[in-house]
Amino acid sequence: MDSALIPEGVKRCSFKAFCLWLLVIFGVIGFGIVGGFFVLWKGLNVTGLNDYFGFGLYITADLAIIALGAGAFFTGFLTYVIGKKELKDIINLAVVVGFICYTGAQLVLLLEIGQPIRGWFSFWHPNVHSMLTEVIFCITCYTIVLVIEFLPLILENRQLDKVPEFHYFSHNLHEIMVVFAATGTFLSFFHQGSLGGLYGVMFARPFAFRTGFFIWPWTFFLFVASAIASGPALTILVTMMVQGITRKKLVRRDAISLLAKVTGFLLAFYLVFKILDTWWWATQTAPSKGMSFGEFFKAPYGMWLLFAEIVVCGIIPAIILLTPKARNDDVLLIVACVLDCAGIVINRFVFTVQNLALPVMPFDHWEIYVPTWTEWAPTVALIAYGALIISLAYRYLPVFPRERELNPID
Amino acid sequence: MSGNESGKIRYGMVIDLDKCTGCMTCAVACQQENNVPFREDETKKVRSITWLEVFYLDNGKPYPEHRKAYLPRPCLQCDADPHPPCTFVCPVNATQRDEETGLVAHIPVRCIGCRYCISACSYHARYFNWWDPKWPKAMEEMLTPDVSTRMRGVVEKCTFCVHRLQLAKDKAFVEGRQELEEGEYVPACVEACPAKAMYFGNLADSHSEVAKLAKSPEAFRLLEKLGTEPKVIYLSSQEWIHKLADNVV
Amino acid sequence: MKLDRRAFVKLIAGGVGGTLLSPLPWKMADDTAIWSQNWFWRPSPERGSATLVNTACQLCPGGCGIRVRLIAKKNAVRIDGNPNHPVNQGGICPLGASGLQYLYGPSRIETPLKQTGQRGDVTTLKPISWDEALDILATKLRAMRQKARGLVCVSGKRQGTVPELFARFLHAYGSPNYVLMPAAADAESLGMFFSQGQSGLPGYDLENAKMIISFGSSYIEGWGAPARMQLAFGNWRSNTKGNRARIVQVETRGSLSSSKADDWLAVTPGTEAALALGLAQVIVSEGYYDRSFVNQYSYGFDEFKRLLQRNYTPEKVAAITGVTREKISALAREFSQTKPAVALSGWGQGRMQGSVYDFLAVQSLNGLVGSLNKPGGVTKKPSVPLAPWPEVVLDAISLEGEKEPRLDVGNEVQSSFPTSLFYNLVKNMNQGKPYSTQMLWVYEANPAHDLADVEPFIEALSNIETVVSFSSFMDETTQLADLVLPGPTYLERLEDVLTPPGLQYPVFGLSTPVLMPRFATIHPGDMLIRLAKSLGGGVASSFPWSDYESALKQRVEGLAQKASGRVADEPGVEPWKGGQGSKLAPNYESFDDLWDKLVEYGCWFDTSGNMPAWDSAFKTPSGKFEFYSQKMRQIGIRGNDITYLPHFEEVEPAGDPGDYPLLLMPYETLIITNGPVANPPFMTKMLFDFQLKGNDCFVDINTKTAANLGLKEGDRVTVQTERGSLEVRVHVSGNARPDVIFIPTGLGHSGFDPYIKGKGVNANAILVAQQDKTTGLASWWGTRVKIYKV
Amino acid sequence: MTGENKQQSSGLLGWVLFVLGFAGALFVGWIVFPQLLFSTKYQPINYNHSIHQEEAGLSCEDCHFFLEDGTFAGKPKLSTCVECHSEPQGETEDEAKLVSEYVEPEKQIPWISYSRQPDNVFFSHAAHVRMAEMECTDCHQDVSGQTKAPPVKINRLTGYPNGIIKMYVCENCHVRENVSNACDVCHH
Repeated sequence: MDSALIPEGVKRCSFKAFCLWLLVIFGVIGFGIVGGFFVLWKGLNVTGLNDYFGFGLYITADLAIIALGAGAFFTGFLTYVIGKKELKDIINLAVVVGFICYTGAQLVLLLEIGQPIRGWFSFWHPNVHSMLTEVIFCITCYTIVLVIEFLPLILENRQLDKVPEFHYFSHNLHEIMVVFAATGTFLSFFHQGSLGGLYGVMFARPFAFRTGFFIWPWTFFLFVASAIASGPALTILVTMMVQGITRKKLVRRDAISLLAKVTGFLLAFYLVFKILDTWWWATQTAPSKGMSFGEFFKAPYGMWLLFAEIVVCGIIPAIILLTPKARNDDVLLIVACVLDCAGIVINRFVFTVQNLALPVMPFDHWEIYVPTWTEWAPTVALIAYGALIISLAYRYLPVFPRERELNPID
Repeated sequence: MSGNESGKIRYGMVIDLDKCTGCMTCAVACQQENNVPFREDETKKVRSITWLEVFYLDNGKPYPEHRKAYLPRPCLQCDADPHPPCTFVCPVNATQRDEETGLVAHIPVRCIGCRYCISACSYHARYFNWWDPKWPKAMEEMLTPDVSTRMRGVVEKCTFCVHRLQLAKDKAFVEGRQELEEGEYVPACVEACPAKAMYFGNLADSHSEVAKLAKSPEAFRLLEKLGTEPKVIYLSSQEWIHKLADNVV
Repeated sequence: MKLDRRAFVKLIAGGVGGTLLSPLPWKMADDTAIWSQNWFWRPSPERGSATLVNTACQLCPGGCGIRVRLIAKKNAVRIDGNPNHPVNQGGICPLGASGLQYLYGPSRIETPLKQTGQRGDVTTLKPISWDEALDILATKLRAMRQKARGLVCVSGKRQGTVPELFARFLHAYGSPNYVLMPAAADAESLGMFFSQGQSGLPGYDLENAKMIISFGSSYIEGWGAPARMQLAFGNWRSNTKGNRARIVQVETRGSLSSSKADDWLAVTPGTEAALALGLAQVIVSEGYYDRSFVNQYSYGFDEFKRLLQRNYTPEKVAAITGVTREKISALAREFSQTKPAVALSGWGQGRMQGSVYDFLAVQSLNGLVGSLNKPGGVTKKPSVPLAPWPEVVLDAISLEGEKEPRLDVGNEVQSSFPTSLFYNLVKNMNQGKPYSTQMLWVYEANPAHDLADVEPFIEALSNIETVVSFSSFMDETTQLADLVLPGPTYLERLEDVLTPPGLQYPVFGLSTPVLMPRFATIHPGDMLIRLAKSLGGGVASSFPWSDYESALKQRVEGLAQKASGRVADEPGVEPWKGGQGSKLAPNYESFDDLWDKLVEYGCWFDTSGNMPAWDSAFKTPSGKFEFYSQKMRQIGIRGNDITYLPHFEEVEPAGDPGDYPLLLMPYETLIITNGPVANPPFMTKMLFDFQLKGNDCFVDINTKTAANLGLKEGDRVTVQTERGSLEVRVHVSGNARPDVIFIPTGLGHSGFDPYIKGKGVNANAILVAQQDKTTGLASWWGTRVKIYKV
Repeated sequence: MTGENKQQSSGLLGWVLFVLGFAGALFVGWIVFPQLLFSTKYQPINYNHSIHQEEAGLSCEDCHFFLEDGTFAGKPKLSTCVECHSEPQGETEDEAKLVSEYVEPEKQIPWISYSRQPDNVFFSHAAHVRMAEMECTDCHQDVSGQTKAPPVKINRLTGYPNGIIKMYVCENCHVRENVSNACDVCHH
């Protein structure tokens, strides 16, 4: 049964080894499910959240993985809309990663809201002024797009492909993929932006608030930029990881290098504006709200976070990615991508948690947020969920179109 | 309210911190009036629901120059145009400002508990129900039917006892009046204040007591610079208290 | 005709189409939305028409008029202030507003209980019937009638017809031991007795005062009648009414009363009286005193003056109190020149006895500036003109009982005091001298928790055969009782509520049952009448009424006969505004009319216009206000000249300064009740997290002292006095004087419900009462302490 | 040919099945579903409006009136009934039940409401009847002249009677009449 499902002409590890690997993954996922069940059953009181930290690890994780999932739409955009054919090597994986990120984010979102059974109210009674409404609508639509993008790959499974309807359907989907890529790009652009807008519009929260353009605060654009500057980095990282684990060359190096180069440019582009924004925020926006820049940073959420975000996880990876020699070195490339991804996590964390730790009323106090295991478990399970989907996809679907070519079985 | 040329209503509160004795009757009256739940341990303040919270202020000086004051903080019912920070962000329309009264309502049964509004409010005026509210069985008899009880997983906050507005209006309607007299609608905290340090009325009516007090040189609002336009105004003759009203760069 | 895949798909497609065109999905979605909002286990309060019922609050002696909002005439959902009531004028205090949490509280006692096992074991307190309970009590009382003096009744309530019935019962039964819980009122009453020759308590005309100096009283934190004080304070701070008054607080701790005053004098602990005398010295030596009063209506001024000049010059007082000479002089001038001005005494909430000399010092200051019995000054709290009951019928045993020495009297002299001396009672009960106690009744009091220096009292209980509690709640004393006879709560019973402490005009509040009693409780008044009847003889004859209501009505007839006074039937009354001699025309025609109106409005009051004139006010041997008390001499108090004059006595706190380097002082706050009931959940919720965190309460320590001791905010520490030790946490605060640690009272309950049980510690357990040798009063104010990290 | 035929017949069959599914779903959705969704309850006493109006000469307001504080009394309390029925007036079974089961033991009659709103909804009768001068029958069924108390249909899912006014109805009318549609006008 197992071997019948594996694509033709490729080699996979033994079913036993695969099962063992799955067991580990299911262990982690099981732990996450227990945590999630606890939250649903007992309520959010089992988390570290409180009236100071309305948002915490769940939202940080959500925002981070959605940003990192941007690799899907951006790679799609480059491949189908711009026409960078060499990225076809990697586009399937990018879609899978995007699918993981978005479905995972929605699962966690279900835990995060206090009344999950009313979650659908945001469609039933939407408030059009809310950035969150925009986010929820766009994410839902884009998840559907990702499912559609993922579908042909699933249908290319050796057994499924034998069903003529599926075969034609998947073929037809391939034909019109450019439409979905474009739709995805549009939707993604907006919800990545809205996620930034989510914070930028909080005009009573001096740490998050930003001036902006028309109805969009600068964070709107910065979040888009940071997402596309880090999403592809995750795609590269996952590719390198799969290659490392399988000890195979699955994607041509020039495809990876191209993506790395583009990422480097985007990161540099983002950083310029991020630094400008930080400077404007520190010298103009914050003082206009009565706050000095120094007040924003206090232990444990000190200035080191800003340094880590912009210099260590921003400028350094940008330099690596923009230097052809460096990005062609696998180790340096991985370091750069890891830093890039870490940078975006810090960015989302800072906007989510540090923003709320800050006392706005002068007689108020700093609070520190400590997540509990019920928050960690589902968050970690999210990564395991990613590993599960990628493992299954890699084993049973032709994720890497050039695998056979690059790894001929003798 | 009478004497108001424009007919506009902006209900607001004035709290005289010089008169306030820090007795916390306002906060107790509020809990009673609005079926605010309580638990055995309420000392984790970041999870304790107090629609009207009392903040502790001090001048930061050592003994015996040390001075303290208590600052009662209901929901400040921000009048920012076009939206208060909180209603603006709600994805499900669970919170809105009534533009005819200026009152910011929150409807817990509509709320999905995303807590975006909690994050958006700089005054910590919004509270999440971390637990299902539970009362000792007998105490369920002392719950008022005017305010519905909430459930776990939703946000709640001070409404300026808007149900009292409805009760006052009902009374006026049955008496054949369309308009309310000043003082007919007063939130529970204001009514209970034994030092008469709290005032309530229509800020848009220049003849009302609150409108006059709001113009006093002793008047200030919290975090004026944020542009939230709160409709709760504080009075104090103490310079150190004024300094705590807003952040200074 | 095979149902192939395609056909099946079409069937499904048709079904989906049809479903979408039917109401099913849409109605389901809508109903699901409603269903998801229901949460059936959440209480949904019953609706019904609302009514407001006026009654009187009895949670403290403050005498507020309250309104209870009833839904469908049965569910009480809110208590707020009665706007017609002159004392609180619609305002209320946090405790009063929490009253329903007592009515519906989980620590209510539902039936009489009998201890069937070891005393103190709550699980063996078993429910019994009322007949059985009263029978047990009557049997025991009959059995010990020959030793009637062995019955002691402790009342936490100082006035009203029910406490009077208790006193009457003991009198008729033959015991002299009706004892009041200790309070500042004991010192005040004694002070009035010494300086004015009459028992009674001070009533302050604060509404008319333009300057107030408070000597240690927490004037906005529970002193006097709390809601009335808040109201008065609001008026003092009023810019619009022209009522603005200047407030000076003399207190060691940076309390709210200190912070809210115009001026705070942070004196050395326990030296408030010295400062009062220092002010008196300046006023006297600079000649600012009221000559007409001092010359014509006072006695012993010269002796007083000599003492002042000798011991209380600004230099000396500055050394004692730590207040600068300049400040003392300036304040003295201001106080004597601002008219009217008044000085308040009574430490904290007035819950501790205090020294009679402290009261005399402050009262002399009032005398010097002519503020006695004058508007804006201090007078004797007027009594409510109730009709008397018939005399107690004494039989042979009770006649004998009248001659027995009181257990709360420490020596011959004290037997003529018009006050209870509770700490003597504790001592004598412990020693069984001059005779042993067989039975202890505890009414409206929780001495096992609320008594400062509580340990000796708990020890004394072991010598007593039967402890009877009349409490409605499972408090600490009730836990130690052998028999519990629960009364209804104040919202379920009829009772009178008399003029609260410190008020200058008479008030008669009527508490009426606002709803049917929730449990089968019996009114203590009815209980006593029933008990008396079952005992027969003189006791029965002394209780001729069929029930408590008729006993009460008999007394209220006195109001109907009075030509002045009104039932509070309209808002905004100000009985202090009329000036001297003012009268209020009654708004009732007959007793029945008065009673009906009292039931409806809940309160009768009269003006403050009856302050006695200087020539007739004082019942001293000299007929004058006595700076030098001849009364003290007369009743046999021995001592030197200073003994009879107001003076400052330095009290050495208990404990070796070497072992216990710091001083521990208790403090009271309005948000933690110290009454016989424990803090309600509404109030406990409002405690700051530097007052209560989890189950830990905090002591306030000065910033520098904490640094010296290496203590940080939130550190867990042990505070230890020679009486014992408690575990608390540190709150570093600018409110605390260096080397003094402040601990809140009212916490640390082991009884009551889970909302208060085990929260914080009971400071009373480690305090040591310092008894004044002459008066027997606990003039206590602090205990030496050491503090170290756990 | 046979293949074509087969295809045709199966095509026809397909359409028949489609219509069948369609009609079946419509039947379930319109007829069966409402039956399943609601349960039927009967009033504890079969109140006869007609007899009270015609023979006792009562008007609606005698039992359904406003209180002084502006609230609406709704369904009458037992005390209203007792005014006439302390003793039986006639010989009906329901009246006998009223007297024996409720009047004598002084027990309130547990009337089932036809229009009970959820507990977070606060409908002001004063605003609608006194200010907007609406007729009772604009929202409530007209029971005058009815000799039997109509049964109450209760929604099994929500627990509310089917007669309750839905929020969109309130909102539409408020929009038409230019009245505030703010949440706190009705919800607290």
